[in-house]
Parts: sequence; structure tokens; C-alpha cells
Amino acid sequence: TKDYTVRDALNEALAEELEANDKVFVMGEEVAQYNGAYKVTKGLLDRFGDRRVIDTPITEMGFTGLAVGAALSGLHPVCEFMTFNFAMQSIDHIVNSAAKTLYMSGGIQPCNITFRGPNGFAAGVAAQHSQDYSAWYGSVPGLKVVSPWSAEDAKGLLKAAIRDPNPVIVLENELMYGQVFPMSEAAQKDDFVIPFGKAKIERAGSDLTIVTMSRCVGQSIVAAEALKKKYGVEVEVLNLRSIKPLDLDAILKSIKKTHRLMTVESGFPSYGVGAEIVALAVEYGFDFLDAPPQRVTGADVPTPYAQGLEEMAFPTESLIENHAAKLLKLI
Amino acid sequence: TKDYTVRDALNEALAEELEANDKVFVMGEEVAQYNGAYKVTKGLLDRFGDRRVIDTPITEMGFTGLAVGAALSGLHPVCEFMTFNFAMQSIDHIVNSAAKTLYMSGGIQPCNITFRGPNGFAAGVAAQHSQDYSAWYGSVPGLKVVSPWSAEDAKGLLKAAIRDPNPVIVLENELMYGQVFPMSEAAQKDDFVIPFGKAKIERAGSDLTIVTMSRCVGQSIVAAEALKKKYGVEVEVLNLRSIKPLDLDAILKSIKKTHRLMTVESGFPSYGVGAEIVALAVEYGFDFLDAPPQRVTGADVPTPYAQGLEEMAFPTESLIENHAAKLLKLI
Amino acid sequence: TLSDESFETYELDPPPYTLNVTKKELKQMYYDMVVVRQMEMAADRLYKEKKIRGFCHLSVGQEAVAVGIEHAIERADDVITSYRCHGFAYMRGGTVRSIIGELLGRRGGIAYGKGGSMHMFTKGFYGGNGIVGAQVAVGAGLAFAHKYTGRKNASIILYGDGASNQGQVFESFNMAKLWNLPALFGCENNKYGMGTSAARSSALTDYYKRGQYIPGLKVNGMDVLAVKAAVAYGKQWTNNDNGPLVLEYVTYRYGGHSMSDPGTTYRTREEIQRMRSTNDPIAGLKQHILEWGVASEEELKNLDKEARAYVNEEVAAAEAMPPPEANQQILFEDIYVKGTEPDFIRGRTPDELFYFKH
Amino acid sequence: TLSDESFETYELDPPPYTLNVTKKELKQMYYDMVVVRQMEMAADRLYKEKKIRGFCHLSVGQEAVAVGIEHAIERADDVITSYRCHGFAYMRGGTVRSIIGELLGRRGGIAYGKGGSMHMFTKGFYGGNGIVGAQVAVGAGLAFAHKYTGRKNASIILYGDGASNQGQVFESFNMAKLWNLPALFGCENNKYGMGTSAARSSALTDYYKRGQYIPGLKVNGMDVLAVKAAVAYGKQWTNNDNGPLVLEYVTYRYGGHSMSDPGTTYRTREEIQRMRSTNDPIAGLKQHILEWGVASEEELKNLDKEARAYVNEEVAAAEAMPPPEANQQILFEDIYVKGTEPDFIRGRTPDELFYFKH
Ligand SMILES: Cc1ncc(C[n+]2csc(CCOP(=O)(O)OP(=O)(O)O)c2C)c(N)n1
Ligand SMILES: Cc1ncc(C[n+]2csc(CCOP(=O)(O)OP(=O)(O)O)c2C)c(N)n1
Ligand SMILES: [Mg+2]
Ligand SMILES: [Mg+2]
Repeated sequence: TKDYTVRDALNEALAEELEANDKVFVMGEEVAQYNGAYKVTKGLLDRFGDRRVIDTPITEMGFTGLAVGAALSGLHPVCEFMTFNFAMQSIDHIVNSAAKTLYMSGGIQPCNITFRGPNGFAAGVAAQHSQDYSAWYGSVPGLKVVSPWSAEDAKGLLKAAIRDPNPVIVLENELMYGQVFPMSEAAQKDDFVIPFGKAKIERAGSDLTIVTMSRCVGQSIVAAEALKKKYGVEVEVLNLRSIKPLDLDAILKSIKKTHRLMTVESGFPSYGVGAEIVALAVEYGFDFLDAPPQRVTGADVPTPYAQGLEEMAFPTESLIENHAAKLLKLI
Repeated sequence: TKDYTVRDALNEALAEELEANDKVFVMGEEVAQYNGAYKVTKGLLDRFGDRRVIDTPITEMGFTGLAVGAALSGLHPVCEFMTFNFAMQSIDHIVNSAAKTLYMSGGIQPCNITFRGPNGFAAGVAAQHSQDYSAWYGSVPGLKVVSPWSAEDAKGLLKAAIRDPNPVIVLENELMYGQVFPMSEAAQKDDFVIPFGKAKIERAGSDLTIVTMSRCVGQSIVAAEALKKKYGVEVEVLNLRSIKPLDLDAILKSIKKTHRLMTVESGFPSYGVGAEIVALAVEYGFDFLDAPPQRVTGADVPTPYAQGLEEMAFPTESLIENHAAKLLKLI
Repeated sequence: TLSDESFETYELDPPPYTLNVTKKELKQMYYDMVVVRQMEMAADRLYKEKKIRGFCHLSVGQEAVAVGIEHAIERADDVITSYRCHGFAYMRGGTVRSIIGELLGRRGGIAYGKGGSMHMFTKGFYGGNGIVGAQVAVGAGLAFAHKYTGRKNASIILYGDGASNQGQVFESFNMAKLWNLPALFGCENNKYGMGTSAARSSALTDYYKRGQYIPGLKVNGMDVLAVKAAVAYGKQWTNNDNGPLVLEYVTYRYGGHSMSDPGTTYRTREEIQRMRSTNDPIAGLKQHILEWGVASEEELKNLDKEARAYVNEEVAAAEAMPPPEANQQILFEDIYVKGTEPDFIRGRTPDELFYFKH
Repeated sequence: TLSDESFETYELDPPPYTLNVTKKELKQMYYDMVVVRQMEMAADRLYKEKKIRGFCHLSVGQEAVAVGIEHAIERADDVITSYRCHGFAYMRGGTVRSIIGELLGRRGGIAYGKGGSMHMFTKGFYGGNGIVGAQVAVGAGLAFAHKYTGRKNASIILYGDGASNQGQVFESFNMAKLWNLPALFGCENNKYGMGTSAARSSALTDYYKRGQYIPGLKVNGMDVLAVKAAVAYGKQWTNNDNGPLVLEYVTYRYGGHSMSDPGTTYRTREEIQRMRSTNDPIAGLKQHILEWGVASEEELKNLDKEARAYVNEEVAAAEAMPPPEANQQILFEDIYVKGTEPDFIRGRTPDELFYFKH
């Protein structure tokens, strides 16, 4: 294994796919000359030139539609949003032009496109720059939606997204870009992809299942270790990886074992990812559960700027630990 | 009581609020000269003139932003979307400019605006014209979201929306516009409003709680009557009315009585309204439940055009009846 | 020779006012327009018989646009338009039977019954798009793909006078100009967007000028030959790597916006009557054909008959086609590309799970 | 008298090149610009000390725009801009202490610590908006409200050269022209949108012409007097019910796009140096003041000192302000208007329910 930041992993994924297939190109604001607002596309312009790595004007609706058109025409665009907050301006194209076209055409018009960029909570950027769109995209038939946590996730899911002939949303997280993870030999290769729809047990356990994604996976693992240390309980941490489709099997298998479920995410509490997990768990696994499944989420508030308030608006490691302990009736 | 169509009820609500307050104006595509694409605004131009009832160009993002600006400046715009499908082009303004501004300004800049129009399933219009956005809007702090079913709902909720000093989304349904309901004396008055956040028991029952909204309320009542007739069971039908805030109390009270929960909605199954209801029900009422709560929803497919397929994509009365019977182990 | 009122230009040399067309092609154009009109009339009838559901937007009066364009381009060029798409779908190679079949929601429809009136696709035809203005940015992307792959092809992008105000139209203009894309933007100005007249929706109704920094060309969209000449010229323009053009096809819709609009509340019956009697694209071409001695009145009548017979036959064939079987297999196919579906799709209840066989 | 390079016009008579300003006002303008710059420098320092979080966009170099505008309008007019908003917030009446306090996330900040660098509001100032271009449509709505209520006031709407390409800018132009709104659209052209030069983002970089059917006025945005004259003229224009104008304030940002951008990878150090030394708005006004004998070098030095002392004091006061208490009461207030909240708001867990007392 070798250490990679999530940023490096994404960069490598892009470089490999650009190398492998001339139909792949990268487009977005500041992706080329500036090397990416968060440097994910660093070096790609130098290596692949301005035909393949393209700076756009700040016109999300226009360039998203344009990228979709290029995909309908047979190219494989990777469309970067500086953050997914700005994709709200072009969400109509993602949903109506990209996700629905194959179906509306009766199967004759595919759209191989990847939308990627940071999603959700980032630090100190206030209400307009920190929304989590996982559940919104996850609700749309025709889309596949993934949310990587580790460097391996990032590389394998992004490569799979680019190769997948359907529109795929890759929800990254800015706070993860600089985080370092070991990358296996296999994952360093250019044929490494992670199949969609499969969750990964990041930590096995028998007392409680935590279903989570993105940055909250790491937080949940830390909380799980603390719970083990303090109470000797073993918490299983399931990294969803894929928001749509969801790995229902993995969730059910885990709660069959632990009989307890908690979800952890950093989006708004209402109508979020956790709600769907909990609903599925009780629809299909009610009888496995020995306690009320519960959700840990962001608070139902636009993100405040002041640090003390911001901390209260998102799950922290200690909050996760604490709530799990409560759920397990340890406190 | 007097018979009203939902359309008449909405029209009366608009007329009364335009009459009562000069700050109220109506704006949208075809709302004035054409009397509304679905005739909800019929006669308003004639009565209130083109200062108060304004046809816009087909530029959702622009006129939504403009309406928000007018609201920030102290007016009370009622912004009609020909359907909420088109509001996807301007959802950024609804979320980022309208819903978050009061909070971002530390409470000094309110935004009294109402967004309304048909939402969700309509017949024979295929994938781009029949999406349900209830859960999306319901997830956004700073918004209030209501979804009327009957004529009284329509009038009372729309009037409350216009008067509420926060941004409110009124999710109507095209298929309901022509439906006739009795309107009570009280509801015919110009001071009639329905408070947000309170669900209404449309049919009392003891054996199963159906939580539902909009057009599915009527379908669920029909199903409930059939279940009573066939099996003698009493199904309670709870009309949510309000998507955000949700009436958690009413839901818990009902399942405390019936011990069984089924949600009915016509949106996509994943990350929908039903998920939130079920999640809340088990988080707070797990021990009241004697059976797995389950969701009846639209299917996870872009809406197909052909009638036979379309029917399979949305809940029908018989499907609701059937699934309730299964949940109650009657079949 | 075209009438000297065929074009107006904006920062552009006008196209030649002479045009070489074979007799055969003139007759073909005539025939095509008649077929499109007959097909739309059939749709009108079927709608009134309640055999067509939902929205249905007809192009009666506007036939010269779809027909003129197709006669100026190659199959490898692209066309994309709005929901008012039946004529384009036909001209791009869709059969009348498949188009009417789609309106009827049949399995043999051009989109297998899944798209309906507003969503039709075929090779080189990218819809049939329901969101006003969205096709313009998508169309710019089609042009981008031509350029990216080095093909000498153009993308013909159509949108209405109402749609012309959508911001993404301007965003697309900007990128197309910056990147020199082979995009022939074209506003099909039929004077109204639903019930709103052009002047009420647009601060500048010279749609061919709205590219501002992109040259523009206004065409008499009721004259199929002018349309052909303009688009041929435009294609030459993009082939020469001159980047985008903004065209305006001035036309008129005889009917309402869609089947639910009588179309007479926001304009006078006289206006409609005047357009029909003085500006009809089919009558106009007919006159040319007769004047130029391309064919006799008799021959044209025969063409009319032939077209009508053909459409009737095709409509009958469409009506005979079965609807898609209402089963999960068919309902859930085409959400994702075959072989790349998730393990299963959820239907309306927890029991309605459909598993794909991979 | 203004330099004859102060303006360029588009379908508009130029504003008068003479301007009556009192000595007092000239000194006030000078003082204001120095305060704004000192305030931004303080923010720069505090950011580097890690006391300010997240994004922070400074307007050093662009001071003449915010200051010139405010000196041309009344309190009852509106201003709205992007995230690069500190100078405007100050000129609209925000105190340095409340602005720096906001950057520091203090309860005494202009938005009580909830908005941060990008979101500042005060009477007649509608933000501080984080979504590029969104403020333009919102600003058109402010103008709409003036017209609706019959007030003779204008809305000053600012956006960048990058933002100028956003479709909603054109949608707003269209409505403003159709409805004759008192909107002074104004592109603050500082030559770059993040790392993208104007020519790489915009097919037409004459931003004052981009209203096309709206007259335009390009102003030397490094000359506070030219800005004042242009905006005064614009306000006269809207007061006379002539509808919207599109202004372009040509300016330059000395620093990076935000604190995380060194600002030197996409432009040369020489370019920045040249702008600073030949075009600086403060130095420029200083020269005028000296030339015209409005004040002596000495007096101006005193003003500088005064401004610096004032800003330092205010910054110290801001630093002394406490952050908001981290409790649910404060976290959850201001989501909804007081008294109209739902019964409760959910926090991060099912236990974290906060009930409002109604
Ligand atoms: C974004 C969006 N807004 C509104 C509509 C509803 N709508 C459908 S067609 C139409 C009028 C369009 O007029 P125009 O662009 O002139 O095209 P025409 O119908 O005349 O061909 C409207 C408002 C829509 N489909 N999409
Ligand atoms: C819709 C949207 N897209 C992207 C961004 C990220 N972003 C913030 S500022 C900026 C550059 C804007 O440049 P310009 O309009 O010239 O204004 P300036 O920063 O130069 O004042 C970008 C791309 C955003 N905030 N909103
Ligand atoms: Mg039209
Ligand atoms: Mg700029």
C-alpha cells in the first residue's frame, strides 16, 4: 500500500480515464489553468491539453446542458461543479435532460456523463455553501449516485462512474480532499473500479450497526473505537459508498447481526438519507430490530457561520458516540 | 356548506388576499391575460389590473429571483409556477435566496413570499412533467411547505401561506383542480386560514394509520371505505396538509391507537415523504408498532407515457387497499 | 430565385438569393410538408377522439421550418427542438406510423410508448424536449461534440420566441462563440409563447439579433426554399469554422399552443385567417411549382392524395399496434442502459421489487 | 472636471463631464476609501491569524466603486452585490466593528455571526450573496418593488465580469426593460473571475453593451468621481422613468480572488504592480485633492491617520466582542420570523428537539 490523499486519488482516476479513452473530457469552472478550485484537476491541462480539459464560464446551467448534449452525442464528459451548491442552478439538466432521456427515448438515447464535485458540509462557509444534496439526487430514477469516503473509494467510484454508461453523480467532500488513506496495490492500478450499489463494512461489530457515508464514515469509526474502549461494545460501521442504488442486503445482513441501527449523515434531518435507510430497515427488517432505529444528522438549520454554532449544526465524533451509547442504553 | 372546486378555492384565496393587502401581487407565466394555464388565476387580471397580476416571460430563474427581491423589499409576492417541474430551473433562488436569507442576515431580512403551482403526477404528460418535489422542499430549513388536498385545504393553506412572513411552498396538484368539495360556512369567509403544521384526520379508525397527502388522501379514503366494507376494519386516514413542519404529534397519536402505519404518496419511493414519516414513527413510536410500517409510493421510474405503464407507476385505490390488507394480514 | 424579402441579416453578408433545386426535390419538399400537415391533422383528430393523452403540440402552419431544414443538411448533422417535435421527428427519418404510434402510446411508437408527444428521438434527432429552453444548451453540446471529434457537421438548434428569453440561451451563445462551435441556433418565431405575444415576452423581438456578438439571419419561415437556402448557408458557415449563427425562422402556428388551447383568446380569428390565406407554406410552394412549371395542378393533387393515403395508412397501422404490455419487465427497462441496471428496482410497495437478470 | 476617458457610452448620451462636489465631500470620499481599504487590510491580517474562517473576498483596489456609488445615491435607494461585499456594507451604514465582528463570527457582527464574510445585510443593502449572478435577479426585484410602490428610488445591482455571463443576468435585463424598472445594473469588471480572465469567460467583454437593448455606460471604476457622476446620472435616468441602464465599472482587484488564492498564477506581478502604481483609486483622488487645493498633503496624512486609528479601534472592539453563545436558542432563532416558528426544530439527534415558546 501507499499513502494517497483523496485529492490524489481523484486526480489519478481522472488522469487514467482521460488516458484510456479519448471520449472522456473534463469540464468545469477553473478546472484547467487554475488546476481546480480545490486542485483535484491539478496537472491535467498540462498533460492532456485544452481540448480535453476545459475551463467554462460561470454558467452552470449552460455548461451542464452542454455537457449533457456532448454525452448524448456519444462523448463521456466529466462535469465538475466547483461545489454541488452551484449545481442547483443546473439541476434541471441533471434530472430532466440527463437522467430521464434514456427512458423517455424508449432506451435508444443513452447519456454517459459524470457529475462530480464537493458536496455537503465545509467549514466556515455559511448557509449557501454547505448543503448536502445526497437525498435529492438519490431520489431520481435514471441517476446513480455515489459518495466516496476514503482514497480507494474516491478512485474506484469515480472511475466506475466515468465508465458507467448512465449519468452518475459523484458526491465528494471538500474536507476529505486533504485526508490521507492507504491505497492497496490493486487500487493503484489503472483497472481498479468499485462496483456501484455495494456498501463496505469498514469496521465489523455485533452490537450496533451504523450506516453512514462520506466524511461521517471516519467520524463513526472514531466513535466506534471510543465506544469499544469505554464500554467494550462492538459497533459495525457500514460505509454506504452508493446512495443510489442502496445496498439493502448489506443493511439487512448487518442489522440481523446487531439488532440495532443508527444512521449518521451530515445533511438536514428531514427527508434525508437516514430516513430512507431507517424506512427500508423497518419495512424489510422490523423483526430483527430490538430497539428503535435512530438518525444522527445535521440540524434543521441553514448553516451558521460562527464556529460554536456551526459545531452544533453537524454531527461530531462525540455526538455520534454519545447517541450510540444512549441507543445501546449504556448511558 | 357550498360546493367548490379546488380551483375555485385557490382563486378565492388569491382574490381575497389581493383585496386585503396591496403588498400582495401575483406573478407567473400566463397568470394574467390567459387567466392561468390551469385557470387558477381566472378573472384576477380583470379585477385587480396589471400592476397586481403580472405575466412574466418564460424565465423561471429570473422571475423567481425577481419575486424574491420584491419580497426582501417588503412586498408579498405570490409566484406561480406553471408546474413545479419548471421550478427546478429556479430552485436555487427558492432555497438560497428565499429560504436562507433571514438566517444569514441574523434575522434582519425577512422574505414573505409564496410559491405555488401544481406538483407531482399529472396524467399522460410523461417524465419531465410529473415529478413530485415534496421531499426536496421539505428538507430545506427556512421553508414551510404545504400540500392541500380538499378545497378547504386549498383555500385555508394558501391564505395562510400568503400571510405567513416566511417563504412558503404550496404544492398543488393539477388533477385536483377540478374536483369538487363541500366548503363550510367558515371556510367561505375571507378570514379563513388553516394553521401550518397540523395534520387532519379525514377518516377516523382504529386498525391502521394511513399517513398521506394531496391527491392520495382521496385515494386512501376510498381504499379505507373498501377495506371497511370487505373486512370490517377501520383505517384512519391522516391528511398531512403540511410537509414542513410535519405534525409528529398527530402521527404518534394515531399509531398509538392503531399500532400500524402505512404511508401513501405518489412521489418516487427513494428518499421521499414516506421515508421521513416512517423514520419519525419508529424513532419516537417504535414500541407502539405491532407490524412493520410500510410505504406505498410511486415506482422508481421516470413517468412513462403509455397509460398501462403509467398506471403501474403510481398508487391506485386498489393498490392502496390491497397493500393495507396485506399489512393487516387480511390477505 | 427567392423573394428579396426572404432574409434580413445582422452583421452578416446575406445568403445568395438564388438556389439550385431539382424538380424532384421541389416535389419532395411539397410532399413532405403535406405529409407533416396530414400527420398533425391526424393527431388532432385522434386527440379529440381521446386516443392521445396529455399534452400535444402541433406544428400546423410551421411545416416549412422542419422540411426546409432537413433539405439543407445531411443525416450526420444534428437537430434538436422542443416538445413541438412531430414534424422534425418525421423529417429526421421517423415514420409516421412510429410517430402516431408514440402519440397513441403504442409499443411500436418511436419511443416505444414511453415518451409520448413531447419526447421523440431518432438518429441525429435529439428530441423532443419538454423544458422550455433546455434544448438550447444541450444542442450547444451536440455542436461541441462535432468539434471535439473533428466532424464537419452542424447542430441545428430550435427554440421558440418564448424560449428565446431563457438565460441558458444566452449562456449557450456565449460558450458557442467563445469556443467557435458549429451551432446554428434558430428561433422558430411563431409570434406567441402560449398566450403571450412576442412583444410581451421579449424586450427585443428581433430574435436574429439576440446573439449580439454572433451574426444573425432572419428567414421567412413560411417559405421552405428560403429556409433551405438559409440553413445551407449556415451549414457552409459552420463548415468554414466561422462558429455559431443565430437564425430566426418567422412563422406562425395556426392552432392553439397545445390541444387544450383554443388559440383564439389572445389573438383574433382574422389574424389567423390572414396568415392561412396569404402566407401558407404549402400554398406558397405550390404556387412556385406551378409558376415554374415544375409540376401541374393535377400532379400536385395527386401528390396530395398520395400523401393523404400514406398518412391514413400509417395511422391505421399505428392504431393497430398494441400498447406495451403492462408488466414490470417493460416498465423498468430503459431506466438504465441494459446490463448496467442495479440489482433491482422498487415499485410502489415493498413487495413490488423487480430483479434484473444480469 | 472629469478626465475625458471617464466614460464610454452605448446608445446613450454621455453624462456631463463636470461635477459639483464640495470640498467636504471630496475629503469624505477620500476618508471612506481609506477606511474601506484599512478595513480590508485588517481582514487580511485577521484571516492570516486564523481568526476568520472559510471564504473571505477582499475589495482592495476596488474601493472607488462602493464609495462612489454611495456618494451618488440616497439611503432609500438599494444596493445589492456578491460575496465581495465588505466595502458596500460599510458604505451603506454598517460599522467597521460590526463588519469585522461578522468576519470574526461574533454575536455583535452585522449578521449576528450567522452570515460571515459573504452575507451582510443592512437597511437598503441586500447582501452579500454567495451564488454568482443570483443577486442580479433579486436586484431586479428590488427595482420592481420601487416601481410597484411608486417610490422614486433606484436599485444599484452589482455583479462581476465572471457573473455577467450567467443567464439570469439576461433574464433580468429582459424583464427590467419590458417593465421599465429603475434598475442600475452594474458589472464590476475587475478583469478576472477567480483565475479566468474576462476574455476567456465572455464572448463580448464590453460589459456595458451587454444589455443590447438597454443603454450602457462604461465608467472608470478607479476614479471615485467618475463613479459618482455616472451613478448620479443613472439615478436621474431611472427617476425620469427611462428604465434600466447597464453600467460597467472598470476596476481591478489587487489581491487574490479570496484569501486562499495568491492571485499570481493567472496574471503577472507586473500587471498588478502597474495597476497599483498608475491606477490606484485612493492615490488618484489624492492627486485631485492636492491639485485642486482642496486639502494639503498634511491634511490628507491626518485623514489617513484618523482612518487607520478608527479602523484599529473598531477592530479591537470587534475582537473584544463575544461570539454567540453556542446554545439551541441562538442556533435556532432566525430560521423563521419570530413568532411564526414551528412548534419545534430538530437538531442532530431525536433528542435534540428545541421547542419555541409561542
Ligand atoms: C421551463 C419551462 N417553463 C414553462 C413551461 C410551460 N410551457 C410549455 S411551452 C410554453 C410556451 C413556449 O413558447 P415558445 O418558446 O414560443 O414555443 P412555441 O410553443 O410557440 O413553439 C410554456 C410556457 C415549460 N415547459 N418549461
Ligand atoms: C453559481 C456559482 N458558481 C460558482 C461559484 C464559485 N465562485 C465564487 S466567486 C467566483 C468568481 C466570480 O467572478 P466575478 O463575477 O468576476 O466576481 P469577482 O470575484 O471578480 O468580484 C466563482 C466561480 C459561485 N459562488 N456560484
Ligand atoms: Mg412561440
Ligand atoms: Mg471579476
